[in-house]
Amino acid sequence: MDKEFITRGVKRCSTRQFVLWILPWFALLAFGLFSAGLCLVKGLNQTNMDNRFAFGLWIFLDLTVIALGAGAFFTGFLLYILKLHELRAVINSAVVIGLVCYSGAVAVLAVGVGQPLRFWFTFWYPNVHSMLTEVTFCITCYLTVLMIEYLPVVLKNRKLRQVPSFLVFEFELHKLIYVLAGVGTFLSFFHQGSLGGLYGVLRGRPFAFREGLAIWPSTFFLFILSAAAVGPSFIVLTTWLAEKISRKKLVRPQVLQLLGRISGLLLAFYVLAKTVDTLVWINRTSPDSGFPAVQYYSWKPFGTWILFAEIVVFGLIPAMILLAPRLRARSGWLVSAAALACCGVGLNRFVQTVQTLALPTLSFDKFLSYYPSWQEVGTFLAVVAFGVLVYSFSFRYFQLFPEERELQMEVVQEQEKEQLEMAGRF
Amino acid sequence: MKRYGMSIDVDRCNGCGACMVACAVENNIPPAHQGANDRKGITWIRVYRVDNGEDFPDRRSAFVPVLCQQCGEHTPCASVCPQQAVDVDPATGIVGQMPERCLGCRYCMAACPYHARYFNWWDPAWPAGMEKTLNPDVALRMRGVVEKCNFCHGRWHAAKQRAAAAGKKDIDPADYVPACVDACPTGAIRFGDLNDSATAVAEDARKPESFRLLEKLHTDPKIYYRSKKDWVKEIASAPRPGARKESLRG
Amino acid sequence: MTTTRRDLLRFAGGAAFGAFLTPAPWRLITDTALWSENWPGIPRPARGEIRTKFTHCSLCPAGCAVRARCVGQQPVALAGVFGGLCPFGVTAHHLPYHPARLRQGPVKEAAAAVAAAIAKCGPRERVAVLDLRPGRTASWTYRRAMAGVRNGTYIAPAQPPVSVNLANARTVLSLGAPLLDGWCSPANAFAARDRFRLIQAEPVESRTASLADTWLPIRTGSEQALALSLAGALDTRDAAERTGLAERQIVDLARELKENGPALVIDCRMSQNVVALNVDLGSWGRTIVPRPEAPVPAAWKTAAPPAELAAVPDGSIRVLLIDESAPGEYLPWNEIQKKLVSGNPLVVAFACSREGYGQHAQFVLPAAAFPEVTDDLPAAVDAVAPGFRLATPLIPAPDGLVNPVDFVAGVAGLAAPDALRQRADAIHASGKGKLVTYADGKSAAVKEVKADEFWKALNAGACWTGDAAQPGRAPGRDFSPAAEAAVPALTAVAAELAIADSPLMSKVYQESNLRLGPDRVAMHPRSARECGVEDGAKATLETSAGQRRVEVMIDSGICPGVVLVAARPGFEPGQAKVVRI
Amino acid sequence: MFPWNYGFHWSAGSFIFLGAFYTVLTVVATTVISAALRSRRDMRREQVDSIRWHSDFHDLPARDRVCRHVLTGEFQSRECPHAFDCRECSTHNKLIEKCPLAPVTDRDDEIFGMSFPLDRFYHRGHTWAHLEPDGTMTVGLDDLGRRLLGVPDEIDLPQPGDRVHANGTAFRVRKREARVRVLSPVDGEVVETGGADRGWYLRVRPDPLDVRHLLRGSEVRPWLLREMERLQLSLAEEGAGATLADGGVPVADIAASYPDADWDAVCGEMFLEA
Repeated sequence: MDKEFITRGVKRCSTRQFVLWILPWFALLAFGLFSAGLCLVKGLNQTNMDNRFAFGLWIFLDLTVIALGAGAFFTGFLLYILKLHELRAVINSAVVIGLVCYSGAVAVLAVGVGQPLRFWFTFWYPNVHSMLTEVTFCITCYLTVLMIEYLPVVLKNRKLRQVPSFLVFEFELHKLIYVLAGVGTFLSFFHQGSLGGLYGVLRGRPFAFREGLAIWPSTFFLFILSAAAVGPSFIVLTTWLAEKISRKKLVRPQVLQLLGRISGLLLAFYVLAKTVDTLVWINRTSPDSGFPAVQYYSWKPFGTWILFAEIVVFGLIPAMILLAPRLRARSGWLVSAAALACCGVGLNRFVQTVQTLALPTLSFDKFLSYYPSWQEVGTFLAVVAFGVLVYSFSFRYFQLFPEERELQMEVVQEQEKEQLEMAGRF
Repeated sequence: MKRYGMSIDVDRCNGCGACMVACAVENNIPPAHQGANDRKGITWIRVYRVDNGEDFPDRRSAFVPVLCQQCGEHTPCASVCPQQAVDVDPATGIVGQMPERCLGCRYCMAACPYHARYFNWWDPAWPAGMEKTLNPDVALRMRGVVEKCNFCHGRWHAAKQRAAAAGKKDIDPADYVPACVDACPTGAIRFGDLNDSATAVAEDARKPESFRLLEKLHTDPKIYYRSKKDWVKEIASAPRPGARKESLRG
Repeated sequence: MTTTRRDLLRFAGGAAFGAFLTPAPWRLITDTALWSENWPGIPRPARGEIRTKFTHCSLCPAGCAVRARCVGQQPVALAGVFGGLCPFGVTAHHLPYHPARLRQGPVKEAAAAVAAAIAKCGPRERVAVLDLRPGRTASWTYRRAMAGVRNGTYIAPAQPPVSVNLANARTVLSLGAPLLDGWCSPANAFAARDRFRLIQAEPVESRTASLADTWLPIRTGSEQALALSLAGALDTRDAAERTGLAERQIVDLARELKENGPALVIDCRMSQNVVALNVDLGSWGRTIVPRPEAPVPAAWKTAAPPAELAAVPDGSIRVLLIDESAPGEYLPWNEIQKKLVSGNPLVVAFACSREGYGQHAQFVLPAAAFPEVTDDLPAAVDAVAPGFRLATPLIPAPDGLVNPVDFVAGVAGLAAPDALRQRADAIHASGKGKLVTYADGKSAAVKEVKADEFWKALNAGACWTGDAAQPGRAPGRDFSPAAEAAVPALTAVAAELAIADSPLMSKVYQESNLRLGPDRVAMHPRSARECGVEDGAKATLETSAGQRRVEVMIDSGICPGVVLVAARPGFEPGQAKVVRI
Repeated sequence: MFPWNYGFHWSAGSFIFLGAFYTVLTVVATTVISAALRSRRDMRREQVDSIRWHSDFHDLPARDRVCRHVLTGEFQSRECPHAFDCRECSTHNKLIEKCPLAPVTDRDDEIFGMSFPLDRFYHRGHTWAHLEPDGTMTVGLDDLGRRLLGVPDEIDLPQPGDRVHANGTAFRVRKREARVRVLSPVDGEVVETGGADRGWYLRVRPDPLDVRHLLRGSEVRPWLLREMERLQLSLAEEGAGATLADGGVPVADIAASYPDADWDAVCGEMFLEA
């Protein structure tokens, strides 16, 4: 029934099947919106955050999804600025992912502040020395950019492009897309960085505090690096998932491998930088502020294992896998390595947000624990559901993978060949 | 240029809590919502109970009032606030909080190593009739904003006006004292201008047994604690797991 | 030229654009920021003329002088006149607004019932008044009233027969008395604190213990034993046995008290043994003196003598009127109950809330809460000289309240018009002592002021202090042996809670754990382990006062075998049981 | 944010920070606005058709964008940079000058049993243009196109007097679920409309008369060969199984013989519409 909306020549499941797929996600979204509504109407007392655990699940979520969404800016950068044309195959899906992650993050931030109605104060009375100001500015600007970048994808929809003005606008906008890609890169770059700075500047939290260049602590750069490294991995992951769920070939394996390679390379750099940073921190920064670094890891359950896991298990190992052409070539290895990398960035953001706040600063503090309330989890799930829905709709009605039809053809051709060979044999 | 500060004699504090309630009375802090606990309440000044980690009968406790330490040097909270809701008044050295400007992002709370900042998790509410006892000199805060000790800014302002009325440009030191200092029955808390070396506070600050919390963070707090007991002095330094049992009360 | 719609649109657009170049819209937006302060439902503090009023805090017998900052008539902040106040005093002006505050009561019915009950009082049945804070003028009125009633009895908790003079003490041994935490007026205690060495003998590390120079952790209920052994009336080994101290410690303590005099030994009620011990230490007249009292009109001498509850025969009280409006030492209800007649006795309580004896009374009549009350304060336990201090109302009492004094006087048909004034006149007539006015801090000899001024001054915030009486002959040193009580496995010790305190006390009970909250108990890790509970565990607590759910807190400053219970006044230490839920 | 806000103070930080912010805003705004203006201009200039074709062309798989000279074997592989408009293609002109079209060997109109008369110019969108004696040009579907659509269920022809553009939409056809626009081989003004029965659909007065971008003569066979491959490929893809594998003659109405094929996709493929 919605056939005329679906790109000509690509295969999509029946409407009924699609409805069955999105229904549970809609249910989840509804539940999430309800719990978010509670937090907005009744206030943040609905959460399990408190004066000592001022940040919780949500900030962790924000930092993580934004790191994962970095694929959008970085792929755009590689494609439009560095002209890696193979990546045309995934850029649309990257944009959608970026859009999903950033809009989700913004939505959660809006729920997470005590006075959402005052969001604009940050623009009105910006404290230019605060990392959060930088974050707010970048996130809003970049979200706008992403929406504009998403526009062509939407307008290219088979039905919409029948409208001449849409068609023309899409055509013209697409010509200028590289400008937006450039701006997006700039913004996202700073955004990722300032998210890292967010914790790096906390002089009062020696566990997070780092020295760095000028006004930017080392975490600023580490976050950029890790985000750039994980973004492509996440695209590999999502694309693979999309292929598995839709049971179709969507991009050439070479493209995914290229992404994997880039990811691996950056990840290796990141691991190196992170190691150096950690050493400096253990031996200089932390002792200087009177906190022997050992003690951070003597509060159960956050032992040194967490450091090891962060750097080696989720850093070095995936990097190695992604850098090894032979392993990379096997989709199993590629995908699991990408998954590892994504978990790694998640763990890093978790350590930055949760462990920092859990650790005591005063000698008579307790080591704090925190479990999110169901309202918090609900809001979290709302973002996930929102993401899945946006991606599903985009996948169904827009051309996320321009090479899809071509690949279909190739598959058929293969079969043809085989048949001909068979015919020849007899 | 004044640098208001405080000196607290830990050996004299008996942990009665008069300072905490007096602060609440002065600054129109509402009573706890029934859902509030020691991590969701609002206590601009909070008395912690610390101990020497020994077991009965050798266990000894001390009470440590912790309020905003009024950091002077790269004040952790002021630099992080995204919308200039926190500022350090150069004339007094007091770290001010503007709740009407606050977005409620709680970044400053994460930044504060002394946990001296408190968030309004609930709408402020008083039992029927009790709102009559609110202090007219202090504006109320609404749900969703952060607040903290500002050395009873209302009192400072009133004192300033009195001084102006009397034609003096400077506040009479006796005329401006925060509520907690007023209330303390043991006289453990002293308040005054640290820049004026003659004041009792400056004197206390110079005493050998006086110390500040987490001095090595280089935040230059203006609250000077002092005690003759060595194990009490240890509270100034970073936590050492196992060295002292967690203070489960207070 | 003709203007088309297009021109108009152009003009509007241009105007809009131009407006953005003026500061006006920006200012407007900035202001909305300020408007967003006024969240709906947030009360506005009332404005008005700021005045200072003086009175005395009537929450406890210490009766500290209070300076009240008022907006118009309404007090908005309380502060001490001589030094600080306790947290309860600081927030006393909230009491009228306590959610549990009693505002209405069946006054007429109660009066009728009492009259009826008195009428059908049997020959051996009594009409009694229980006065929690004896020594007030109101107490005198009760006694006079009871004198006028057949079998009228005036019951009051035992008063410390002496008062202490901290100023003279150089060594103070406190047997579990919260010396620095509300036992006497904080101003006095801390003024004298630096001059004496404080030794606190107590099973839990109380506030006083933590501030004491020495804390002797002794077993529960062994205070008397320690006192006796210090007086030599009990074998040291035996005492060491009971207190859990080393013999050496007791011996040293005894020596210190002798050598580093003047010494002062106190316990909560200045029991007979403690007084005797002090006499023994030669402190009579130096650190302890007979309890002074302000003069009373000669006409009052006919009043009924105060009786202790124990002295009243069991099952003899038909009508019991309890004045709880001036809280003091609460007598355990089960003790009181014994004294009531078996066939429906009549109990009337005058209180600000139902939480106290009101739970057991047929009638609870609303009495005035602190800043509304008109009353005087008895001499505090640390008052060396007689004094007269009024608690004058800062705000008018709401309608529907009863003044227990008037009620009792009415019942007894005693005309007691303005007893306070009469007493003030009597004091003035005595011509002794001086009048200290708080507003200016001046003191004037009573002789110099006229009776009216005297009275006016007392109401406007002043106190009369008489001359310290000569100690006179010391009481004989006769010791009552300490009861050898079997120490239960787990003893409940009370951390006192007020019957009703300001909602803001949540700062110390709930929003921090500075004081033990109503639903909390604290115990030593070991005893916790024995009860199978850990920190923060929910458990049920069983004591003489009944069973309730509590949260357990671990505190290694508490004697093993003791559970510290936040309990309302009148809670007797004793056997306890903590069971994990 | 602005000097007139309370709490604003000039500092290097605010200069840099706000400077960067405003720059970003300006750039983004400018981009969007200029895109809007340019599309407005395009609309004014009635370039919708050509833009539609360009965007279609842009979305064609690489295989389908090959230069005509690859068909004739002059190039190994070359992607057409001009969206099949050889009139603007310098390479094409040079090549034509260097080696004009090989003369047609057999004068047979039959290719794979389909009639492709050599007196016509063929467009890669399966239309032909035939120069009539009166100087007008008739435009019709070539034989393969005809067989693909068979007897169209619906035709939407332009009115006489309308202009058609080379590579622009000549007319729209519906066959079964397939809705396709048929590309016009020439620029010009429609003077008369025909129909399937009359063999041609439009009579156009060409201006300018330029057919350099159309296939002719010996180019037709290799092109058609390729088209047959594409056809069978897409038929195969649409689940019609192995078809025409032997290069057999397509039936008169292919659509009818593959009832369960996604005809929309096939036509889209063959008529070069995304």
